[in-house]
Amino acid sequence: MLAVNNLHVYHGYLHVVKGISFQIQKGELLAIVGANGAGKSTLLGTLAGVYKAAEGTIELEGEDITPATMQTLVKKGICLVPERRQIFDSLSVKDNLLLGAYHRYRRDKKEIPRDVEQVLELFPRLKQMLDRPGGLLSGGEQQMLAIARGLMAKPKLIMLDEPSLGLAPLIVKDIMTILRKMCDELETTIILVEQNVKAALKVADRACVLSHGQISISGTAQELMNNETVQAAYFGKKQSNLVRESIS
Amino acid sequence: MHERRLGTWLFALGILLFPLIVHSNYLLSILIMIGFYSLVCNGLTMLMGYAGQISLGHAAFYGIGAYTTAYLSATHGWSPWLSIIAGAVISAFIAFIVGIPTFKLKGHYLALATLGFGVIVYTCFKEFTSITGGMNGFFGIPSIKLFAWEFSNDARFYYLIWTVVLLSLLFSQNIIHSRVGRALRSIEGSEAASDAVGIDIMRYKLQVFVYSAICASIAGSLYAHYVTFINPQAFDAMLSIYFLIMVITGGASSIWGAVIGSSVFVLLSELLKEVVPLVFSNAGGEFEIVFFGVLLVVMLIYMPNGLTAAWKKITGKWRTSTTLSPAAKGGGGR
Amino acid sequence: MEVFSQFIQLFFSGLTIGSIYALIAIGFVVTYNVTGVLNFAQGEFAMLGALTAISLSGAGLPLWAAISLAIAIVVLIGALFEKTAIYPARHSSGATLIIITIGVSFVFRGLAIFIWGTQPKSLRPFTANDPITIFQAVLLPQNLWAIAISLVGVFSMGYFFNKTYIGKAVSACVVNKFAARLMGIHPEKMSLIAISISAGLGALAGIVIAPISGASYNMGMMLGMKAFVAAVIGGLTNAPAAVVGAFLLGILESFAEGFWSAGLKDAISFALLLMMLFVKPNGLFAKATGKRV
Amino acid sequence: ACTSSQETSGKKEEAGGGGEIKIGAIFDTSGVAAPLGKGEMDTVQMLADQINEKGGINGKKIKLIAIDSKSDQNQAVLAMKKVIEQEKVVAVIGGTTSGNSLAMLPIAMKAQIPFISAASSKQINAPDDGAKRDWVFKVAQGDDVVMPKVLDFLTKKGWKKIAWLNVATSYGTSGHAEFQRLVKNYDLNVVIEDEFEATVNDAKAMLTRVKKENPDAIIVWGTVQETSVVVKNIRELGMNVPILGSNGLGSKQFIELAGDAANGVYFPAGKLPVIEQIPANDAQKEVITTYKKAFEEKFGYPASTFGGHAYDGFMMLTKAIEAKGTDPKAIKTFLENMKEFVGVTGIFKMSENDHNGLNTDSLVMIEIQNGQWKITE
Amino acid sequence: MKRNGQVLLTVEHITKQFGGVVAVNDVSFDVNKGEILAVIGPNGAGKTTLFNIVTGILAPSSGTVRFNGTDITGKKPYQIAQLGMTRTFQNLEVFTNMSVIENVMTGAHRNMKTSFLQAGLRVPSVKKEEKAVEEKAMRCLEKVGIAHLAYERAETLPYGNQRLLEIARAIAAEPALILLDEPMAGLNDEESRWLVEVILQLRKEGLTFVFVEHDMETVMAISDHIVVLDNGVKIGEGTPEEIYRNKAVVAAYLGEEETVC
Ligand SMILES: Nc1ncnc2c1ncn2[C@@H]1O[C@H](COP(=O)(O)OP(=O)(O)OP(=O)(O)O)[C@@H](O)[C@H]1O
Ligand SMILES: Nc1ncnc2c1ncn2[C@@H]1O[C@H](COP(=O)(O)OP(=O)(O)OP(=O)(O)O)[C@@H](O)[C@H]1O
Ligand SMILES: CC(C)C[C@H](N)C(=O)O
Ligand SMILES: [Mg+2]
Ligand SMILES: [Mg+2]
Repeated sequence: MLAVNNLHVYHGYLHVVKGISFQIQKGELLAIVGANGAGKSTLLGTLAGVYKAAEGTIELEGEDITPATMQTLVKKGICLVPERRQIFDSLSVKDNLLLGAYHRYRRDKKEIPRDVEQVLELFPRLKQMLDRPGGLLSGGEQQMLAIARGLMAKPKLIMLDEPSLGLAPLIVKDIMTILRKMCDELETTIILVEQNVKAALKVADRACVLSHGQISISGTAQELMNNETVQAAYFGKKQSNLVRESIS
Repeated sequence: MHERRLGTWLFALGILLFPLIVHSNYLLSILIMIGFYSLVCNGLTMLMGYAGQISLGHAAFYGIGAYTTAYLSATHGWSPWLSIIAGAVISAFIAFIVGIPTFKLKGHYLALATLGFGVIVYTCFKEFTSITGGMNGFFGIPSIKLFAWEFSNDARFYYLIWTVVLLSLLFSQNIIHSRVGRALRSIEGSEAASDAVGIDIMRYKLQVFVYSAICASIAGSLYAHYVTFINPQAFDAMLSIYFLIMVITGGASSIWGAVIGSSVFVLLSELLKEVVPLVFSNAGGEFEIVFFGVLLVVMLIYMPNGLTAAWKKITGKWRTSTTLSPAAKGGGGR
Repeated sequence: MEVFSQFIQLFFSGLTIGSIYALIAIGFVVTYNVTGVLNFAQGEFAMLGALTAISLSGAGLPLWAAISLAIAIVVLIGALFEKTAIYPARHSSGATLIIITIGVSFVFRGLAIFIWGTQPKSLRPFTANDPITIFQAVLLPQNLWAIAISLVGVFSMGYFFNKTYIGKAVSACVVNKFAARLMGIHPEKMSLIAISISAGLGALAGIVIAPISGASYNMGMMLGMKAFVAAVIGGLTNAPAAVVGAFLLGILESFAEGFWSAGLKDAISFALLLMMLFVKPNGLFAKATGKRV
Repeated sequence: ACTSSQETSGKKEEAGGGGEIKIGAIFDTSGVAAPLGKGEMDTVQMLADQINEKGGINGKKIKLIAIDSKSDQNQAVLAMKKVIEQEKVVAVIGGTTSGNSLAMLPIAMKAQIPFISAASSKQINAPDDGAKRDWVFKVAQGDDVVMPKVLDFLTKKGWKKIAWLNVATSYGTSGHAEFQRLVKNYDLNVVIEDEFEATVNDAKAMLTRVKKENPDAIIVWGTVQETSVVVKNIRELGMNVPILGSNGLGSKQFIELAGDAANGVYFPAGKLPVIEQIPANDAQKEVITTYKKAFEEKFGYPASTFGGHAYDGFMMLTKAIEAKGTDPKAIKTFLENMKEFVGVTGIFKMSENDHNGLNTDSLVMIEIQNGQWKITE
Repeated sequence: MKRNGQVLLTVEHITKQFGGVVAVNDVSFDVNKGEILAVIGPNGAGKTTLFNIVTGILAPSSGTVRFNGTDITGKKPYQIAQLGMTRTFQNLEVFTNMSVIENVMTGAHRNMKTSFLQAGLRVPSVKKEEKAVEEKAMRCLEKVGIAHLAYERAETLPYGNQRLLEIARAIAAEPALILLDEPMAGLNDEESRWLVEVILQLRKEGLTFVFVEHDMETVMAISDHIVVLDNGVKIGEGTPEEIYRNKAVVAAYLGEEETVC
């Protein structure tokens, strides 16, 4: 469905993405993990049209979409749930959700209210605060809203940038389940960037590790889970000589 | 010696030498005008660029300074020096009183409140005719004397105003590179965080507002003694907006922006008077306004952070507005 | 009885003045709401609209045609303004943008002198203009036009921004431009549309005033300033509140002038407004802003 | 700094050089006072061109240093400095508004350059504090000349209860000051005094108070635009009292703006607006007719009394230069001793103590009837 | 439940309402000197709101907060900070218009004396003070491990380093108590491990911490005492072990089969 070929991206003079290639099938969930500053957000941003690729191509269902703007990509069914939430602070939660469906508003005017209901089923907490300005929500609530808004777009391809940030463990689990369901039931394609590697690998079909702008390891989620390097880097206990024994 | 001090001294030297090289009184009078504006903008830059608080009412303090000194020196025969100081004290006091409720407001409300303050003061100049002479204006303001030395010609006045400007620039610079300056900038960076490290935001806003009012007041007083005639029209809301233009075109993030902005503003309008008729013979003032507007817009489109920022970018000297360079510190990093 | 009729008269006067401020203030809010730009050239659109309409009707066009054509022309000017001055500077800070609009207002004013000269001009009233007397206070049909048009303006803008989907999309642009793009909204397009519409509203305002107070190249400055005040009182993002602000300002001015003195009216009305603001520092029509830490 | 300055004569300079006379002209051709200043500036430029076409004064061309002071005091001061210090003009004509004239004149005094102001305030040439103004001349009728005309007219008509309204500019307030000073000598009862902004849109609020006082006549002291609004509002409120305007209404624009409401407005003015009605034997008839015709042909808009002020100032100046050369002191002395100069504004009789030289004879009272100016006495 | 030690912060019956929403409902607890106390709970439980009340950004609808023996309810944030309590923010509030070290020097504001006039005239004491503060700031940066970035512009730092910078700024004030709102959010494992070490080291030096965190590994690993909020109500309090056994907490927050570590 999506094919990325030898992608290079710069921030000014900083070479951030250095020749990345990968493919995703329809209905697949790809997890991308990697250290801070590895270029994960930049990669997602480029796929969504936020940044321009200096080199390489991105193909969506056979069509080259490399130079497209954010807006055309949204129309084509690509949706990004970005870093730092980026909700509309002074608009109500409901309006935030409605605007998530902006690109298909003219087409599906009738369905949108129903979709709002459906999305809210996934985040019952938001139901009680539909009229509250988004900016007044708690950090985690805002994160839920950002994800919910992304879902409102009913995209073919949804990319989530650290969706678990600031969310309570229970919710993280729920979200992961929902994502899995979307792949299985709606055939949505998903790219998931996560610091919470364990949770991400649990639901992903395939995964890759990004380091210094290049894919260093890739394979099925299971393979990565068993990979020693990954285990060492990401499943290490929070241990140090100072940390005392923890319970459990 | 800090690099920044070097710049200041060079600047001072330039100021000192200028009248010895150029003898035109007209050019001096332009530089004197620039001096008045630089003094106002110096305070205003501290307020806007460093503390991030907008003011659309500084023409009021400029006017208060002018009228106070005019009234005390012309009507009551005070020494101009004393009356200028009195003007500064009154302005400071008014700034303090007005600032207390005003700085509870934020953003556009603050802009509105300062605009309103300017309008109210302007109305007072206009209506309290027994003191100000109303719209007819106030004339017969004496010129300033230092012992037997009268600041009556342009060259002498030039040195007077630029000495004051330099001193105030130095003062501002010292402020910026101190705990007070950091506190001011932190307000612009994040009020919540400056609050959280124990900075009394209100107090610093007030202090810098009072300081900027004093600068404007002294500039206004000197202006009054220079032109010897004042009229409320010279202190209306438009002047406050001109100050704003100067600060922004100069670049609010540097104290030099004040000088550069005022220079550009004054020189540009003077230059257009020369150049526009060469291009369009028989053109009236309307063309100057058009050109001025166009240049202003173009300049800001290409240099959105003002001339000083653009200059720093060009010369590659842009370091942040910070005071401390690693070099000066002998390499603090590891 | 006399006091009562004076009261009514002052009220009518306030409404008239208020409606003039209101029409320009709506344009101010529409621009701000979509682009985040405080457009200090908004008053100049009124000037351009009024003078264009006067010229056109002077050239023999029927009034309604002159008015529509003038509005259309000013809309185009607005679009041009957006393309050449606002769009290229869209990444600049708010203060810089303000100064840019002030620069543009200089340009408009200069060009207006060039085209129309400095002499004031007037337009004939939209309809027969015989005073209507209510409790010995008079009201002119042209004033009613001004009030009616501003009310229509409020309701349509209020409806547009708060009730329509597209209105929400438009306001989303200024709240968070990046997120708006992520949703597939084109902030640049919206900005163009919003500024053009504001220009049209401004032109309409100018045309409505022209029969009341005449029109000249420098009328825009004062109107823009008052509209700014009205818009800020209303909180800048809320068109109906801006209109309430405009009427409040108009009525304050009118009563200050009627009961004290015309010379002091600006000072008095400002003093009262500031007093209100000091009591309610978050604006008279405070809405939750969506900011917290 | 030595770029060549604006050359308005439109003719190429004499190759030999040495033959030009620099005169400063500083008027407000933009800003609030532009409706007055534009005509003033156009007039002096026209006159300079005319003279230069005829070969200049004593063979020397006039070089006009024309600067728009933009209705701004600072601009005016800088412009004055510029023409005197840098361009070294022999004399300056200008100062559209009283405020600007007052701001500029100290510079002329210090530099000892004759300055001819086109504004009206009495403070310009004869300040209340008695300060000296020996280098300053004034060519518009001062308030002290105009106001008696108005007050006499009121007395003659027998209107006793008077309401006074003036625009809040230097022009309006200096008129007010003069009114207050003189009205004591008349048997008049001033029931209300107030002022309004130059930007007024609706003055009904203020006028409700006037209406309550029920005056016999209302004086509205302002220039064209704001006065038209106030006059319209007076009529709209159903007050059918006589209205007296100022000498700032001498322009057709007023009738156009105020429409029907202009009918029945009286105002004092120079003779220019009603020159057709002035008998042919009037000494000013020819001067005014010629000026008016030339101006209107050249610029395509009606000549005004304000342009007339500029005309008088400029002509006096050229006369002085013609007679005495370019020495400022000589020019000043010549102007001071100008015993009779027939101008557009009036017949000037200058002296050392009177740098205005006009009296009430230069004014006529005009009534607007059916949109036309009619002399009335 | 009984803890030993000297009480530093007391929260008593704090309630906060926003219109109809009760964000914090009658919450009380103590913080002892030298302790690390974690506040946990589901999203929207009221943790950040509680922090905002303690630090004076919000006024509580009812209840009192006592710090070091003084009642600080209703005091302004800067007054509270001057008493020795600083904080970091969930959504980062670094001074983006300054360099890293200036951020930290600003943190030391409360212990400096220079007045406006003194600063403007640059009297000798100012110079001395500036120098001392700069050195102190550098030490703070060293403590959190970003001294090499001292002269960078703060806004160019990666997310994780900005969090460390906020902590450095908070300790530069030499406070008695620091409140951290989700300090680990957005940090990778390595960085959060480093941060844990930093916190433990500082505690050794006598600082007291209250922090909010969703990363249960960290919470369980370093906190001495935990307070659990849900829907504004305190539903549990105790040592990590106690909390882990608390049924209500597990149901509301941790999830049944979740295994920590
Ligand atoms: N707009 C930008 N301008 C300049 N540099 C940038 C910009 N955005 C990111 N960078 C730099 O590019 C590099 C990669 O950043 P990116 O945000 O893609 O990393 P990431 O893998 O998403 O990290 P994180 O886990 O912190 O979100 C970093 O070094 C960052 O500092
Ligand atoms: N100013 C406000 N107006 C209205 N509601 C508010 C306001 N501030 C917070 N709330 C609500 O109060 C509740 C508590 O918010 P708070 O930010 O304290 O939660 P939190 O525990 O920090 O959550 P998270 O873990 O998601 O950060 C939330 O439901 C939030 O929406
Ligand atoms: C009527 C005019 C003579 C007014 C004059 N220009 C002034 O402002 O003083
Ligand atoms: Mg990222
Ligand atoms: Mg929180």
